[in-house]
Amino acid sequence: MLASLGLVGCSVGTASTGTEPDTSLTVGLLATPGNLDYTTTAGAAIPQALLYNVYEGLVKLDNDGTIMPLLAKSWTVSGDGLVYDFQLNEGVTFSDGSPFTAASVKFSLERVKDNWSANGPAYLDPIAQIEVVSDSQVRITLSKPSNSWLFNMSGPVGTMFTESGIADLATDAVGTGPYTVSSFKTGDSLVLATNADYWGEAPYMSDVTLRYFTDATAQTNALLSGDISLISGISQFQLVDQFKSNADFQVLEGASTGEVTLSMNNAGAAFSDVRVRQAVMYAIDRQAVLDTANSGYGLLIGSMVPPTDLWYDASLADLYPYDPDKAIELLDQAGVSDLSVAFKIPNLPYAVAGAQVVKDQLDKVGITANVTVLEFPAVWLDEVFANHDYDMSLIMHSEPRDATSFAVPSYYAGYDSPEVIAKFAQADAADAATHVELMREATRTMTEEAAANWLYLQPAISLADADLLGVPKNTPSLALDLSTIAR
Amino acid sequence: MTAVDPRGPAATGPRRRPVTAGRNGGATLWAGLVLVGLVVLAAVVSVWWTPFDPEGVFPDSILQPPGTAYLLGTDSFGRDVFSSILRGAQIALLVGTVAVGIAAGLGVPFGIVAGMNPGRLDQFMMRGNDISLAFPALLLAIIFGAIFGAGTITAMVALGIGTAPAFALIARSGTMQIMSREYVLAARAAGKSGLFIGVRHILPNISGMLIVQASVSFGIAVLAEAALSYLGLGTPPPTPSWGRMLQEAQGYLFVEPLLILWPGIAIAILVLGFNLLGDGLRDRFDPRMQVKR
Amino acid sequence: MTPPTLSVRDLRVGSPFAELLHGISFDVAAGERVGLIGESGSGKSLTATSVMGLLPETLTATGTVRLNGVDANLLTAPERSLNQLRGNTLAMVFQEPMTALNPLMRVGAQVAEIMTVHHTEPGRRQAWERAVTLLAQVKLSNPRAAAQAFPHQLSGGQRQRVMLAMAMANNPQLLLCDEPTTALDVTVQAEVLKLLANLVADRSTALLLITHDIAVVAEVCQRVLVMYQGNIVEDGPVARVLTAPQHAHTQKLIAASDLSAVDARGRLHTRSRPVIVTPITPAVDSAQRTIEADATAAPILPHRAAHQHLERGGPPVIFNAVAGAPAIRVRALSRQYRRRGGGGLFAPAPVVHGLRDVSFDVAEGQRLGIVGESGSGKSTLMRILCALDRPSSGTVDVLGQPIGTASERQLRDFRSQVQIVFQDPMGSLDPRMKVRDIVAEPLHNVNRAEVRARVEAQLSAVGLDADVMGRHPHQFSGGQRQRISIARALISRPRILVADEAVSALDVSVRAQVLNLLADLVDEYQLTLVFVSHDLGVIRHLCDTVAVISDGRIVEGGPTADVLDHPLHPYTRQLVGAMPSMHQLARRVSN
Amino acid sequence: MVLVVLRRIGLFAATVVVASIVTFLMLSILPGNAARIALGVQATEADVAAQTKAMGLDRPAVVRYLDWFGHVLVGDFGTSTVSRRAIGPEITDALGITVILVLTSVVLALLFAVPFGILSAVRQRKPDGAILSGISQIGVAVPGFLAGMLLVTVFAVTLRWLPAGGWVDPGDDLGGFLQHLILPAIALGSVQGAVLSRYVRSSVLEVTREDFIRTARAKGLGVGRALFRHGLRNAAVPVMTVLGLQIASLLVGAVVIERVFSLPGLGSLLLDKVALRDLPAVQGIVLVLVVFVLLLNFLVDLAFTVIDPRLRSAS
Repeated sequence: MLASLGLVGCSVGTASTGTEPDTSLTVGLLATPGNLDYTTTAGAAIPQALLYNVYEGLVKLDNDGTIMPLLAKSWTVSGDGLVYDFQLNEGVTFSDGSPFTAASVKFSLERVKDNWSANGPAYLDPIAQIEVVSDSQVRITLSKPSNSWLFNMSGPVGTMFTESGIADLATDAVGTGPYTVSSFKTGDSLVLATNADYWGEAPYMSDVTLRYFTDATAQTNALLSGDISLISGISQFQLVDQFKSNADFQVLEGASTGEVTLSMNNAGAAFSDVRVRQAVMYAIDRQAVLDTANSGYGLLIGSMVPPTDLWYDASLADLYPYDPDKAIELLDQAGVSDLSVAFKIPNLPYAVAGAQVVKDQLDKVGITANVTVLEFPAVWLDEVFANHDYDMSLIMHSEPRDATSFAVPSYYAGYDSPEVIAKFAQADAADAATHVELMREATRTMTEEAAANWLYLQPAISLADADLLGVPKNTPSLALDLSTIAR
Repeated sequence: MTAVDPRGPAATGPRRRPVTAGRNGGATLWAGLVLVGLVVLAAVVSVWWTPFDPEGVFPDSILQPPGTAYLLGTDSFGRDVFSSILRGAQIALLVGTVAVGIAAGLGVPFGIVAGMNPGRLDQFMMRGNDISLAFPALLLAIIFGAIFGAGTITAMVALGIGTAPAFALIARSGTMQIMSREYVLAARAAGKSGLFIGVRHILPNISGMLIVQASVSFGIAVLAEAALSYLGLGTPPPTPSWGRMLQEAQGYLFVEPLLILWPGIAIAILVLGFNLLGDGLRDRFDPRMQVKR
Repeated sequence: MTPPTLSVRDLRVGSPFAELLHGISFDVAAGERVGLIGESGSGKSLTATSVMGLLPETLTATGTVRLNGVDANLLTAPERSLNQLRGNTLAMVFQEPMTALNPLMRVGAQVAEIMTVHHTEPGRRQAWERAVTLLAQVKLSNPRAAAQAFPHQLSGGQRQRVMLAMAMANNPQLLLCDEPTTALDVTVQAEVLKLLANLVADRSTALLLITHDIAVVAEVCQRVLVMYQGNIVEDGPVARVLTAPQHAHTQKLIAASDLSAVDARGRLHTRSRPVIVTPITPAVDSAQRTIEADATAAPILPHRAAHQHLERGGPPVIFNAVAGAPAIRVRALSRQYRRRGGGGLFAPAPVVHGLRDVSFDVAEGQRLGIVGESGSGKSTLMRILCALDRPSSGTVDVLGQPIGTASERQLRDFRSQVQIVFQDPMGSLDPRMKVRDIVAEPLHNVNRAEVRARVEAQLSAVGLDADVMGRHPHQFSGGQRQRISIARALISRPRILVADEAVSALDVSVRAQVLNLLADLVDEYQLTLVFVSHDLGVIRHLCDTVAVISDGRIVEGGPTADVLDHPLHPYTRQLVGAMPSMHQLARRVSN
Repeated sequence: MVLVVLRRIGLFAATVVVASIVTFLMLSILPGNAARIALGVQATEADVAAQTKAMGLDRPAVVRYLDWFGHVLVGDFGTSTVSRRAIGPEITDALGITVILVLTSVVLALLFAVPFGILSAVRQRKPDGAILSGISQIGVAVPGFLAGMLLVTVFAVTLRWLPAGGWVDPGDDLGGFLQHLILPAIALGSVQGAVLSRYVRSSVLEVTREDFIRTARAKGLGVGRALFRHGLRNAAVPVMTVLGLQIASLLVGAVVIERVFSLPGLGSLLLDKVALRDLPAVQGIVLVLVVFVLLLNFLVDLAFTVIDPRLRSAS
């Protein structure tokens, strides 16, 4: 055994020995994709690996959240905001060799309504008509103006497919992106290789292995031992500090779109009274939650809007200062005593940790939270999300710009405010400035009415070898854009 | 899960008994009793008293090092580790007791009935036992966790059912031995019912090996609970469980390495205690080790 | 004078808690055959294992053990030199042939090993060949096949022959045998002893033969040492010791061994004071009284069986046919077992240890002895009579009730009428129960106070004080336990008592006491007795009628004296021949 | 003889069928809707219903069982509802990893346990024997994943000698395969070794008290030689029982080590598939595990008949 240790001892890790630039990269990720088809499979794992890397849309979000051209070279919008004319890049081919043309756009987008069942096919509802003007020009007409539509086009639903490449989406991804999938082992790894015929600039990293971990400690151990070079989106922040003091590594703190939310069933008996919900707002010391459950990492936001959105309102974080006495007072006003609530949380580390703090603090204002840990996603989705059989939960909402969907009355939060719904609808159709204004107003109302207690914004922290450049810091979209990374 | 033989060392049959140093297992037995007693004491004391509340959250005292204020330091929630260890003894003993109780409660009657009815019934029952042996405790825990939700009760039940076949095997082989004893024939000749013979003659006479098996299974159950906690199938917070403390401490290995040590030591003490107890009892119950007079 | 082969001086063996051998000294001359006799716990096996240097680690020995031609004291000699002696100069045969051989190794290899270890044969091949020769010398019928066999394929007697072949392989100066035939059937025992005697005589090997059985010593040895509580109490020529024992213990031992010698009251000689059998207190419940009243009203006429030789293949014969209503009536009884696994390699496959077409009667008040060897079917018969096993075919009526097919519910009354006493005093009492509960077991629906009274009365009837009721079996000696067994069997006032080798496991002195007790109680209770044994002496003493059973059939039967004095069947003759009486022994050795 | 073999195979088959029914029934009451998990939080009830139908989950249980088991019998485990790939290869890949890991760890455990156990038995009454058995006692009492975590911390993170986890196929890169195998195999093997050494010790002690060892001593064999020539084969019988059971329970039991080292083994696959309610896959995995254990028991029995001639003549 000792002999074999000596034998293998020196060849581990990614340290390059020759003068050749090392263009292979191993990334450690947590959520493993079940398959390669995000048109029918939910979850962020597949878009994280494939979007912008294997699949591309007409537009993309850059790391700061700005909509940028991708397969569309440029576009114009009519004055009424209804007609979008896209000028497409030419000479683009899919990895199976078929050309990308305006017809591909029409095919891909029209496919969404009937064939997509996951990742928000409804986002494309505003589309009224798609016209192929020429091979490189496409005109999309909306039924009503929508500010969110183009943003959504930067996500999975905007993906361009070729008719010859959709036979087996679950196992065979055919896109126009800089990489192709060279191997995929469920639960273990997904290997990307550069697409030799890529229409754009070839990425620096020629071979990228995405390795999937189930355990955050195993993930950081792999980075420490040199098995991997990059962790995108660490989930347990107590693991971060050791890297800060280590010169071999860099720690990148960025913004995410993950609002960790203490949700209350607005439609249920316990929390139908706004004063009770507000009591919960005052009862929770969000800084303490952040400090204990999240090792102090994260940002107190107080609403469902991250700072990367233009309508972010920093003052909402202070709307409900920690004030247990006020909470007790509100409960008295509402005539509630001995409140006992079913606190059903998913079995995810941040939720389990956060719930303990929440429970402890609710205790202090006389609310008994009976914590049940539900298996996520299977049981939590059924019980809390679909059947609304809960009083309180704790979950991170990671989709970008998800405040709108939170306000839908049939959503699991049961928050029903006609005023907010109306404002969101108006905002989507309004001009840019009014859009921002209305969005800000609506989301402020949500916080005022305590639709939920948005505890904090999960930070997007990436850990990487010190020599790695261009690591995306923020996660404005679901995608992990590998094209900028170099060494 | 440390895949300890689900049947424990007693499984290899009543004739296969290890001998430990010390006459009649005296020293071993006492060492085991002392270690287990220590844990029981911790569990009992913690019912009324712990230095601090082991279930609260104390943002002001996060990750304190061991010292005079906090004997073993505090964890990431500011909880006193010593208090958690004390209270955790309750869960450890509870899991062990209930798991072993279920295993013995199911397995022993099953094994005795099979052993008392050689032939078709025995064959049939043993085949059933083979099938349940093929569903190890951890597999059951995973499936039960999915069906009933993870938690202490699920874990205990899964461990109990998973260990029951081992008890059945031991009880059966013991019963078959006792059934050939003449006092069982005498009881039958005296017109005693099967139930009477099972309860009054067989059970007391196989209790030695069952107790040995129980003490070994107890240790295994404690280890298994720790493993399940690691997989997120164990006792949910805030109830302190050693297994979960271990799992939580993992993230702080480089920040506060001692955190992983304390629950590790606690588990080792309890498991070691029960294993020693099992060895000691085995030697005591081994008729061939008894001094003939 | 040549020095003795073995010389033991002041040998003391002790555990950390007590001294077990108190400084014994003796010699064994070259070629001499010495018997070492004593009851269990007297220290005879310790003596042998001390000589071999194979004492358990917890025991320590002091004194000197010298072997002719070896300089060192064996007790202090280094392990290495002992290893060279053991199996070469010094060999030993153990009691239990079933476990003394390695079950996973071929017999031939195990015999050959002793020669390769001591390099007495140049190579493996030669050692194997010689092993085959040795197996032939110990009279195994097909030595080459036997060498290829695994131990479990041999019978007990065959295995003991293998052990002898192994022990004699290197022509040792001294052979130690620890109860070499105790585990064997009587007929086999005689053959093995004869073989042993011949082997040591041929090689002029000195023999130290340990046994509890005087007959064995008389058969083989020239000199006998008698041990008692860790001391040698008597040492002399066999003839002298048998005919004129000097030490009180030896006298008692020999007296008790002789089942043909009885005192004026027809009782066997025992070592301790005679047991006073207290009269039975009148039974309490009325049902019991009726039975007794009946019994006294109609005194049972002693039924005398005809002396029959039941030939195989002849017409079905009913042994001991009784006119009217016998206590037990068995007709065409057969019992087969489906036994997994094959039989021995040479023995006629003992696949079916059953009964074949057995028919007999037992009259009320009769004392029937059933004699046979292990596997003859006698235990099966006994179990069927007690409804602990069911016949494959045929009928069994006990006290007028057919029990072959009866349900447990129907047997309820039967259970109190027929009781059983087993062989093993250790195994027949539940170690976890108190004596009170053990004895009370056959009582049903009786209140606590009465149970107590009846248990107390029954215990005193078997000669035990009432204060034993709260104790557990392990606190009693073998003889006392057998008394407890008898008390349990009699507490329900049965009319039939079945005893299975009830005294075989007891030391001779205790055996006599228990036999006396049994005889007294059978009289007292007017019991019908079925006594199963391999020991003709016991049968002769206790039973008026005997049936000899072999291979599942009754081959001969009749009045005990007739059958044993004038055996008709060859098997019976063999049995009788293998079991000489004390008088015959004494006569034989003095010649 | 043929009949006996046929009977045993028949019995084995019947056991497998019963086990498959148990598996199916147990998993059919799993809460959570596979269709909803596949579609996620944005799906409508109509989507979920359509998906349920598409997955065939709306059929009666008996039909689903027969359909499933019928296909399993011809080697078709069906298609995963999640990965949409054939389940068979997924299981074989994962099983291969677990089996390699378990067998390696068992070999390591034996390499440690046999000499260690024998030594501590032979030197039972000496201080070094007590120390040896004390070490194995403590080894048994340490949770396996703790051992794994500490190994990673020392050898991967601190010393950087070996990778902290992951798996490389031996066909792809033998050196890498071995590197990735060492730590998990040691982590799994160390605890097993401690357990096994206690069994070895106790069964060696047991054997030393057998009469035939005394016979061997009486032949002039020294303690060591008697034990070696006559004791070990006999002592191997109970140890083999334990070994068989250990391997059986390790197939799932290795999941903890698989998690610590991020190995895509069978236990890990099971946990993932259970989380995703990929029922066909879960059923397949559980069935494979159960059959594997049954098969293992069968093989252990067979091994006994090879070792022990007494059992050979029984058939």
